[in-house]
Amino acid sequence: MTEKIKKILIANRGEIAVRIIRACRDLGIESAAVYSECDKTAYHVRMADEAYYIGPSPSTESYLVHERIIETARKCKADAVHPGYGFLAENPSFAEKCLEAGIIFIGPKPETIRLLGDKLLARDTALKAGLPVVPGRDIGGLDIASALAAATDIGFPVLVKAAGGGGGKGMRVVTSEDLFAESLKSAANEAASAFGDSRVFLEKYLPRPRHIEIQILADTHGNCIYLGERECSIQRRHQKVIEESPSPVVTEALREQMGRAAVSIARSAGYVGAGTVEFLVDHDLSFYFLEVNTRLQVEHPVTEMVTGLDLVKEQVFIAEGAPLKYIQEDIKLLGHAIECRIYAEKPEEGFVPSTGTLTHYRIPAGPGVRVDSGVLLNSQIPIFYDPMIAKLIVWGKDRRETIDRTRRALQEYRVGGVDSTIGFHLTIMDNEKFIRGDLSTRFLEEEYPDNDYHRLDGEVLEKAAIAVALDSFINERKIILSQTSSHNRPACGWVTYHRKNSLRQFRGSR
Amino acid sequence: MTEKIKKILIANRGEIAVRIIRACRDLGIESAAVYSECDKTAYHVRMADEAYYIGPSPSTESYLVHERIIETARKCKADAVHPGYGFLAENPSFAEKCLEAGIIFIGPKPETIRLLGDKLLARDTALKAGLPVVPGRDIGGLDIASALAAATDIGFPVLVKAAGGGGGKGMRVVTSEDLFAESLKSAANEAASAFGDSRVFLEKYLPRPRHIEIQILADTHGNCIYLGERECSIQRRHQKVIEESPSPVVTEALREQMGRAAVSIARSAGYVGAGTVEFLVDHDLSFYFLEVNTRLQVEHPVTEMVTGLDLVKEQVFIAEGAPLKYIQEDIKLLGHAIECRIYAEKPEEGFVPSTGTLTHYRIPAGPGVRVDSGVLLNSQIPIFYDPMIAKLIVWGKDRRETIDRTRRALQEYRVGGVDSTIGFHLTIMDNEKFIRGDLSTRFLEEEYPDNDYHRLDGEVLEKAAIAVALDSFINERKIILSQTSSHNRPACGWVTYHRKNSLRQFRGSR
Amino acid sequence: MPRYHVNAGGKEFDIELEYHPEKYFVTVNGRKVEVVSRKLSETRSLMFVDNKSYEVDIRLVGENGERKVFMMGLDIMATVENYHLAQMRRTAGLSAVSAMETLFKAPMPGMVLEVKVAPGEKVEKGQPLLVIEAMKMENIIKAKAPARVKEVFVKKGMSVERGDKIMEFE
Amino acid sequence: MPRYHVNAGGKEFDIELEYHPEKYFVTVNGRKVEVVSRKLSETRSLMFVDNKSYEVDIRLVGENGERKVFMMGLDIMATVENYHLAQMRRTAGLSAVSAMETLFKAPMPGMVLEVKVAPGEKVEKGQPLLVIEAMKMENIIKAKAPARVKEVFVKKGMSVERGDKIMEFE
Repeated sequence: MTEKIKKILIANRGEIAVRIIRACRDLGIESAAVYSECDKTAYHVRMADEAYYIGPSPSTESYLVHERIIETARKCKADAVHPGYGFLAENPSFAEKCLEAGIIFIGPKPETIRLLGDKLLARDTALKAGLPVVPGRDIGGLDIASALAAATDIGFPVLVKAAGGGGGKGMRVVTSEDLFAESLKSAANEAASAFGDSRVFLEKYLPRPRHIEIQILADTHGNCIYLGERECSIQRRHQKVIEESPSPVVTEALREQMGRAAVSIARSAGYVGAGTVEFLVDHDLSFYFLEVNTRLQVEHPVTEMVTGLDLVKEQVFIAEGAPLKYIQEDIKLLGHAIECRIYAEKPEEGFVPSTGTLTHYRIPAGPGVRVDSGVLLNSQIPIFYDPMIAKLIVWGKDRRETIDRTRRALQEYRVGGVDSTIGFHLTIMDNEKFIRGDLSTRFLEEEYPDNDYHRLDGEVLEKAAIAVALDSFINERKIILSQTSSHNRPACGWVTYHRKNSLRQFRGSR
Repeated sequence: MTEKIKKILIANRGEIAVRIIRACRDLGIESAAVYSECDKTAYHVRMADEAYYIGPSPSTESYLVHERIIETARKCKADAVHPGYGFLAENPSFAEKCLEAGIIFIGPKPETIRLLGDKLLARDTALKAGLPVVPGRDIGGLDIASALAAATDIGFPVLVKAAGGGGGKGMRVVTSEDLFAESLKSAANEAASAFGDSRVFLEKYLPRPRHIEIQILADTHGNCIYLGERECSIQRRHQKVIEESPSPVVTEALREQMGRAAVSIARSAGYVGAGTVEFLVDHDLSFYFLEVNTRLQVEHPVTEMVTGLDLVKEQVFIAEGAPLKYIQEDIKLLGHAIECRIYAEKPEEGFVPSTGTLTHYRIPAGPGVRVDSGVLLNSQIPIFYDPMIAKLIVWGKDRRETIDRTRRALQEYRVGGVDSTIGFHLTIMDNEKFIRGDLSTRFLEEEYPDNDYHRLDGEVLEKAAIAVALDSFINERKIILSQTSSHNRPACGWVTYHRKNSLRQFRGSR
Repeated sequence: MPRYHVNAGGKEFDIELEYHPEKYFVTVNGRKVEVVSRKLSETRSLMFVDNKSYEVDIRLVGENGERKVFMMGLDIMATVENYHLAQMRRTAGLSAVSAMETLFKAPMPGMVLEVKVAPGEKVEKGQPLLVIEAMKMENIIKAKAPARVKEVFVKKGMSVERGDKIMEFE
Repeated sequence: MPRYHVNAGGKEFDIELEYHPEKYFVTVNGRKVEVVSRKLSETRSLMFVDNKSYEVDIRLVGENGERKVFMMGLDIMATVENYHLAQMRRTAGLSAVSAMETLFKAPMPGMVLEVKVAPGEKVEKGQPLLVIEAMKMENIIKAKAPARVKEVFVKKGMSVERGDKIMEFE
């Protein structure tokens, strides 16, 4: 039944491509990368065993072109395609085309992707599987008056959401009746342009929910287990920036409840592979189904750190048709893990992206520190893709030790040439509410309403000021510097040292 | 009883100084580094909160000068000194001087260091504590004929060992009677010059033992626990190069037996702090006491990876007078860890050291990989100290996964400007006997009698040959290169991309 | 002795340097400290202030002499001027910072999706000025301070590179 | 078309290059492959051989044109010559490698503790030549091949830097 995969083509770039290549290495599987024009010497291209050019820099002309990728997989005789996350990871027709070409698509079946990718169908599936969902209404086919009636029925504030996709696009919080019609229209327009699907639906707006999700693994033999939860409440623009496992509020009992709910919807949907069932958790710890991500998540490493599993390897075993090696009772969460997504962005200006060349790059290391980088020294952060630099994942015995180690690792991180979110993460690691674990998806907007993340104390500013004054002085007097720099050069060779010493002795003896 | 330490002076350099600084950071304790002439911009100096110059490059004029270090500790108001390993770590009179100056020495009491530092007294202590020791004889005061009689009594081959210190110095394997007198003399001479102590003793020579050691923690309240074992059989010149935990041969029962033996000698010696009890283990799994290292070991991270503890933090808690937070039953070994010591050495030439500037340096990362580095890009490897570049520590669910990940990490490692032992470690990770766990302290000399570590296959050599030919061609035709390099520069900006595209469209429309 | 007026992260410092071989005595807002600085690379140095160790990266950004200092994981913007010139400028009632920010440049490369203000218009701090699409995201660029728009150099659909002129304030 | 004789890690390769924009066709010992090479830095490049990806670091070591290639975690020593010159040299019965190794230089800096051979002496492969102390360790330097010592440039107690002349063979 199981057939060993010998070569995997990775239909992605950046850190997730590197991550998958590492798993291939560990498994003795050959890896083939694909790359666009501006990724010619990118990290994933250097890391892979083989690499193939697939087109110009914009992803619509390279990483998103189904045919180029399948053609390349055929050409290099790959047995399987791993889509990573983003790009083609949740595209059912790409998955279909892989299967038609006789190539394993590492992910769920196309029909599962299609079913769960439609937020309305996913909501129905959840309801049928007995999961609690946020009160809401499908307003497809309703005129504006009936839709408004439905919204009033749910009660304002109400959330307008796109049926065709996520990531905050086509989503509007409507606080009152008079704004409803306009919000509905603009959400539908945005949804149409983002997903080619203008359908929207209504959901009750929870004011301060936590985002907590369950990682699952399901094999082709009907086995399905959950690997604990991840709390991903720290978000900006509906995108996660800090994730952790376990959640500070999830008890053993709640974990089992949510875990069983996740397994139940996975079974209903005929799920195969690694997947994530996302929930909103209210302040009373009641939880509501949100959606299913039918792929590896960005934040999968925090689960790896506390379970000891390698999720990419597990994906490959499942794709090979092997039964899961673990039953639910084998899964124990040990310690605590936090992930900080390091982006090339300016947090103080509302996280606008920053592009350029990494003229300085040094990753932190030491106890508990894992870095999944998508870049190297001198790498470009191109404008065409997600501006993520790396993921910093830190493990500790408990949440407190993990936060302390994360702070230390962030202080060791060096990024030069582009702006980064390192200082932002440092601010969060010192935030009292964060340290207490008092989180919600509105954490950032509540705590930092003006994007005022840069809380510099006078001590640091004084040192910066001294450094700048010195730098000016040295630049004004380059000649003095070139004289002193010879003093500063350490004498690290024997002969130099002995010569200096004999000179000293000689002088001394006069 | 317990008093919080606020500042620690680290009387060391390189990776262990960086390691200790990281623990200080995590604990919120200030760290003060010391540095010699050639370490003016070294990694540990950059990492520490404060740094103090203590003298010229040779360690006898800087890192080994008791007075300079204690004076510096006083000047910067450090509460405690951490000696790391090497240098002053096992020097009882330095420990005494710290205590006299009112500074906490992070390590055992001076009398414990003195007792266990003398191999003969340590052997007696072990015997009294009921530990099995290798059959042997103290030959102090004996004439040569009586010493020979003692050797014959033990049976050749016999091992001559220095009483005053370790590290392979003053040690001789004597295979037959007629070589005995000369070996005895040369061992005593070497011991005298290395340790200022010419005393030697005899031990039965075990032909193929394993080196397995037990990590212990003992507090000031009489609590003492063991943290499992480390196997360190892969040695060159009696120096460990690869260590792992757990040992492939140690069963739960043997671990408990050896662990109890280690705790028993620690109690007899009034041990306080982190320490290691070393054993030789014979092919029938009988074990013999070897010595006690009264300090943090180089290889302590493998224990940290499988227990989840931070040993440096535990040392600090013990030094503060706190009772251990764990009892023996709390200690569980999870998964497997391997450490590779990356040295600036040429393995093929008998591990001769290599010095110079690290013109290229990139550490591996990703799942399971921890790097404790003593250097950075552009760091010097000075002649004056141990040529260690870094320790690569890798964790996996089991030994097989750990070896696979170690191989992957070694392949990612980039060291330029000096020679390194990366290729050597890769060779070992592919060695069938190593993979089977069939180890002994003679592993390297048996498997690679001519230091023939560099087993290059034709595939790799062919690629190297192509690269060299290309490089020659390009260098001969610099002009051609400078033309093509503009082709190679990726177009990663919007405007560039749009211009190129409009050009393309323009051309296309003609 | 050289004396500088430094603005770091919005805070003002009066800094006087006294140069000795291998070290400086630095008086910061009246307090004296001992400083050693060792060059690590073109932009980086290892600085000791009273033996406290700091790895500092300083880069010139833009054309107005503004510096970006990266230290302790933080980006800090700074300007530096000769102290006496700064005093004169102050007496004349001019601000170094405002002089610098009349010309607004693209903070990132991308495509202009929308221009939300016109020449002559008064804008408040935080008011959206334009929308740039970059990295698949719409980025709303907001005013950093109240000002009046003098000129707008871009329009909808234009591609801009980082540093391209966007608009001028007065 | 340029043709080279390369010795890499002791193995001989006959390599012919055919240059095209952005790529090469390379014939190695009679087998043709497609190669793309992209410069990463002064010494490093990213090389694709039939789309297989290799990060390669090449440095000149010593004065005899010997190269150290670092790839896939391994150090590989290599020499390269014009193919036709190499052929001529071979016909004349000369070895590139032996010509290179008559002058023996210090493999590391340190202090000479002992010189174990004298001029005129014949040495076997593996025979100890001298002992150098470096990094607190005694390092015994052994002969790489049988030879006769022509001259010794160092004596006991001398400090040497890496690359200093130690002895000459014939």
